[in-house]
Amino acid sequence: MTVLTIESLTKQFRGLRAIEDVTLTVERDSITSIVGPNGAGKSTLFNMVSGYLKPTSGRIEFDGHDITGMAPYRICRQGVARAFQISKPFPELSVQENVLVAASFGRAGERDAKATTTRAIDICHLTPLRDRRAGSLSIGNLRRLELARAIAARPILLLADEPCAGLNDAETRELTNVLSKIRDSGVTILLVEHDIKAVRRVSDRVVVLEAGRKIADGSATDVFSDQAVIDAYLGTAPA
Amino acid sequence: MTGTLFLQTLVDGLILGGIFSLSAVGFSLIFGVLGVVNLSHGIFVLLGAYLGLALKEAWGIDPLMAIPLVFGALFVLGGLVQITLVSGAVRRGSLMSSLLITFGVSLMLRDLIILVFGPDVQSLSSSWLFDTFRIGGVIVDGARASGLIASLLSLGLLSYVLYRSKVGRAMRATAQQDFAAGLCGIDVKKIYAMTFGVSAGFAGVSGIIVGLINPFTPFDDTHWTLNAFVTVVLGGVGSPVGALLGGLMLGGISTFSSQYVGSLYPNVFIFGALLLMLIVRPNGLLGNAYKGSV
Amino acid sequence: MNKQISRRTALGLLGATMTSATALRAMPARAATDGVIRFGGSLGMSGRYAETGLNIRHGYETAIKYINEEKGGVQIAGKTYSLELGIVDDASDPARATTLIQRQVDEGVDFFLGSYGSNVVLPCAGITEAAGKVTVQVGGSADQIFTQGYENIFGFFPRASRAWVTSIEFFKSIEPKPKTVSVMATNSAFSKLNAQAAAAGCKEIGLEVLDVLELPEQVTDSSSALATLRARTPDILITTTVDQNSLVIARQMIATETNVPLLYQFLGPQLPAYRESLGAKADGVVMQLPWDESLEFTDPTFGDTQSYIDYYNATNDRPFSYHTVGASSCITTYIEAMKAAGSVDPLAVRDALDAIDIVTAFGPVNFTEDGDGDPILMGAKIGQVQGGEIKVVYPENLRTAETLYPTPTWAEKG
Amino acid sequence: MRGFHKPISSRQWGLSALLLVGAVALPFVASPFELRLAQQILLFGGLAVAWNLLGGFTTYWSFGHAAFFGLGAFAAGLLGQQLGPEVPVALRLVLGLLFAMAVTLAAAVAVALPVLRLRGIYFAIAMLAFAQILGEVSKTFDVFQGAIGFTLPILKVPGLAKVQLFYFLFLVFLMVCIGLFVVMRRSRLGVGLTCIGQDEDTAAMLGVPTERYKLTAFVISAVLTAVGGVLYSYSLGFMTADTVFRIDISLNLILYSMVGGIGTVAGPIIGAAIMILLTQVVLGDLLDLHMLVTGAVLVAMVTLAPKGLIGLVRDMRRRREETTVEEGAAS
Repeated sequence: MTVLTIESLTKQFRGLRAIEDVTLTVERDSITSIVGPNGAGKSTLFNMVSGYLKPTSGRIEFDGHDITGMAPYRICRQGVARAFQISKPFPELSVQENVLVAASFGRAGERDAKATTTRAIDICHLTPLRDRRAGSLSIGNLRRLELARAIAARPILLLADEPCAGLNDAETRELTNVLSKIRDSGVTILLVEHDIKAVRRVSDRVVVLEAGRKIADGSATDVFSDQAVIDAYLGTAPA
Repeated sequence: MTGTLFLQTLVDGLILGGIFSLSAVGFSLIFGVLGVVNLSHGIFVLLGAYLGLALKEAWGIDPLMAIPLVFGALFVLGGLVQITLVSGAVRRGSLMSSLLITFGVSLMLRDLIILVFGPDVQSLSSSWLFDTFRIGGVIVDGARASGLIASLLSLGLLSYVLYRSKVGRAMRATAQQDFAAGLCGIDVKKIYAMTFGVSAGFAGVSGIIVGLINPFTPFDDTHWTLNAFVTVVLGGVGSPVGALLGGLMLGGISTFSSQYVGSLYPNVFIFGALLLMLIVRPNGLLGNAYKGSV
Repeated sequence: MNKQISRRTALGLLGATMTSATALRAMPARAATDGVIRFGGSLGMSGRYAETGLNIRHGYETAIKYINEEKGGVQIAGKTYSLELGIVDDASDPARATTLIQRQVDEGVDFFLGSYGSNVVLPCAGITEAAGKVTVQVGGSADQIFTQGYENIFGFFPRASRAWVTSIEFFKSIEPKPKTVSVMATNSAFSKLNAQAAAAGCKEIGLEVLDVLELPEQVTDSSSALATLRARTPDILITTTVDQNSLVIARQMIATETNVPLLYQFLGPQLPAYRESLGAKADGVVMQLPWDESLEFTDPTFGDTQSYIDYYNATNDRPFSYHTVGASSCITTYIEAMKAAGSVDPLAVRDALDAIDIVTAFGPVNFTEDGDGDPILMGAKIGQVQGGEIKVVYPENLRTAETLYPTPTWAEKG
Repeated sequence: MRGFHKPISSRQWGLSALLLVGAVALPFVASPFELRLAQQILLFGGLAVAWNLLGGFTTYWSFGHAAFFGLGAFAAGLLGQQLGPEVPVALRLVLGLLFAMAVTLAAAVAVALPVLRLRGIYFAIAMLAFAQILGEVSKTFDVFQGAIGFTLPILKVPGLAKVQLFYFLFLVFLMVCIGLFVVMRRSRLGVGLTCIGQDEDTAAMLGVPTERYKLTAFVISAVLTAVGGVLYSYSLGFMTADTVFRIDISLNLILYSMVGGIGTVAGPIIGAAIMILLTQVVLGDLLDLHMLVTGAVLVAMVTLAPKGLIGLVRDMRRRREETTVEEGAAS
């Protein structure tokens, strides 16, 4: 079943076409990764899906509703959560409280907030740190807190923005485990990531963008053996 | 008659505006570079006036001639206040701390002024003060004319320093990104102290001009701090041009509203304009000269 | 176990409250019977009116010092008392003023010397009145102070609405007869009330009131009001502003060549600072003169005005003002009332003050039934700056110079 | 909202009850001067708590709460004057309170809509300007009688001296402020506001209705402040614009919160107690130097304990706790 459908999406900034006629679908309970060199348009695409940018043309449909050009908070209400690369926790609140806020004010509502929080913290491997002040966490823990907060809102679709950037190997491995667990818990994930190893490990499907166009779309194995991808992407940024 | 009245109102507004500008530029600078809202600003304006008075009474120095001396003295005092008292709040980066500390500083300095000079009304006077000029039907007196000229000269000088000198460039760099400025080898602490010093110095110079035009007491500081607030919000933070523009607007609003609406209303109009400006363009007409330009 | 702890906490807390309550209670009050009469009160020492506050304080201190040191105290009903002064700074804040006054009431002070500004004086009067204490003050003259039915509060100045009696008579006496008048005020209680009284009085004697111009409380720029004056020039301009504002207005009148045949400034020209600031330009300015050096009075404490001035100058650096003399005479008035009552009981002294009719260095002292100064006896004289000095020009029997009218233009005054 | 705050312990309940008993007993043992001091601590402590309803949770630090303080006092006073002496004083006070609350509610909503869009220092300055305008307007237009002032009727309750009566009124006021603060802090609103205070954009992203929450807190804070203004003016019996529209009232509320600890219940009250005792008891008799000492104490306090006394204690405790937890406890 398709959760997200993007149809011939185009975004133009003055003379520059950041995204040009991109069409893709995201299947329920999958992890779909978007990769591509810097400036390929990954962030622009993300921002349009989450409502921070309005597309120049094209259409975005989420869970059967047209969400093209909708305000971010309304898209959020529809069930799209976003985890930022630069995570901004509430520094003076504990890990648990941070997640609880998202659970209480998110789609789930306050009734099940406590249970949702406990589960989100557990999925993201944060249980031992639940009472720590968010401001005192390391970067790896912060990334997982960001994910926990995002899924505590009980989203249907999670947009994860480079969750592995700047992490060491052990941390990256832990994070990809968490991503898999999130998917297994019933949340569809759209991932933008630079770290090819992580993408290979975790993705059900990979979409490659280059200069605003989609140049490949398929399973990780297929995509990364595609000559065009190797030329365009891997060639310029050896992983 | 009505034409002359309009012109006179305009000229009065410009002169008042020039003085407001000069008295606010230091406030603006500190706000721009240190991110501190300096509630002791008005006290530095008054200190300038009182120093001018002391110099005149002790050695008979004409207040206008005393400007460099007053600038120097307040530069040192301002720098010292920054290093000893305010720096703690800036380091913590808390707006609230800096407000309360500068408020405390203003209480202390005001009390010191009272101890030294008494609470009495004082004024700076000079022989040429009451000489008036008539251009067309418009009347301008010596005090105001010299005030306007001194204001424009000082603002010009400050612009030159900020945009042409090494120290000025360092100040502007620090305003944009103090951390990065530090990495580039700028001694941020020194720049902070210099900025506070320069601001206090200019406040003092404006104090002399204020003192030439109006009598003053140790309790006028709130008035000048508030004026600086309004000027900066109207014009924009951190640049002499912003202060000039804000000051001229303030002067214009003040004289025109009192001439054409009623002499009782300028304050209502001034704060109304402030509120309106905050809502429409919170960064002032010119925006933040440092932070917006990159 | 747990219960015991909470009980101990409770006891401790209660104890702490009690001790702090007793600790707060200041030193035991010294009653008048052990030979000390204490005067209390507050003044606005840190605020816009601090200059007046300092003048008044010097007046109190001088009188008390003189009585204690030169006269060895005062004799009342066969007992000798020394005087003690406890003045606090109310910062013109009613919350602070009432608290500090309450403290003095609690400490047993019976006699108060008032502050000024009706928003401070009235709440304080409520406290002293309720406690049966007396207040004599040389500051506030707002009508409300005397029309609230308070019986224990006395003021040296006639209430604002009556303070214009002499001035109006003076305007009547001017030759050639002035026809028009404008009033300039700021939007403070003092200024507004006096402006109303002045305008009403002028109307009564047939002067046409052209404009009542109001300015913000702190005047920095009066050019627009002055433009109106130039467009429609009155024979007399009355300003009912406080010292600093009066000076601002005068200086801007000079700067803008705004000339009126007679400039009357209620407050301001009395101050040496005003005359120094304006120099020769101050000549011709007319003012209310609650008191002047040239007026010789006898004084039960100091002998006469001149010996008061000599003593004041010998013991103080600060130049005196009419507030200083008034404040000293306040103390004298208290002492004379105590002597008349033969008692230091506040209510007996209050009754004596009601009936008092004496002459002090400040002039005659006689209160109306409401407690303010008698408008004729204690009303202000009229002064005019002539040759850099203040001359009394009205009433005729006290005059030291003829009224100069119309006065020269600013430009003519060197 | 559950899960954010530990339930109030029986120890805390006990302590509060004890404090309350002490506070109720005080007027019968303390001297009028002490009661007046206590009155001020109760009133300004309460106002500081009310200020914290917005300023304590978020960084929306109002520099113009005197606006609402004065608005309330003027609304109630002028209404009382209109009603005239036929209406009993107590009724005039109650009607005045209701009227003041209604007027302030309307004014707060009207000013909040534009002003709450501003952040940080701009919000602070806008509020300052708002307070200045109200003060000027009350003096400028004679209908408001701000320049000349007006009297307020004397409220009498048999068996209680005036100083005791207002002590109890201020005590009730403080308790209402505390009650609202505690309830609010533990509610969804309080949690939402806390998040707004730490990162408004993130809070909005997580679904916190930021605009509505800010407005609610602002209005409650304003209305409480107006109630304080009404009670204060009645306690004095006479007021002018200079009695209530004072910059130092606005600044003191922040100062008290800052000294005690912003965002806490006890902090603003402790701060008010310290500063009022310092300025009016310890330095009360100083004629010349009290501003200098107050300024110095202020600078010292902010430098040494920027988060207030309560913050200082908390930080020390937290530092001890955090060093005992191993860094990176995740596996």
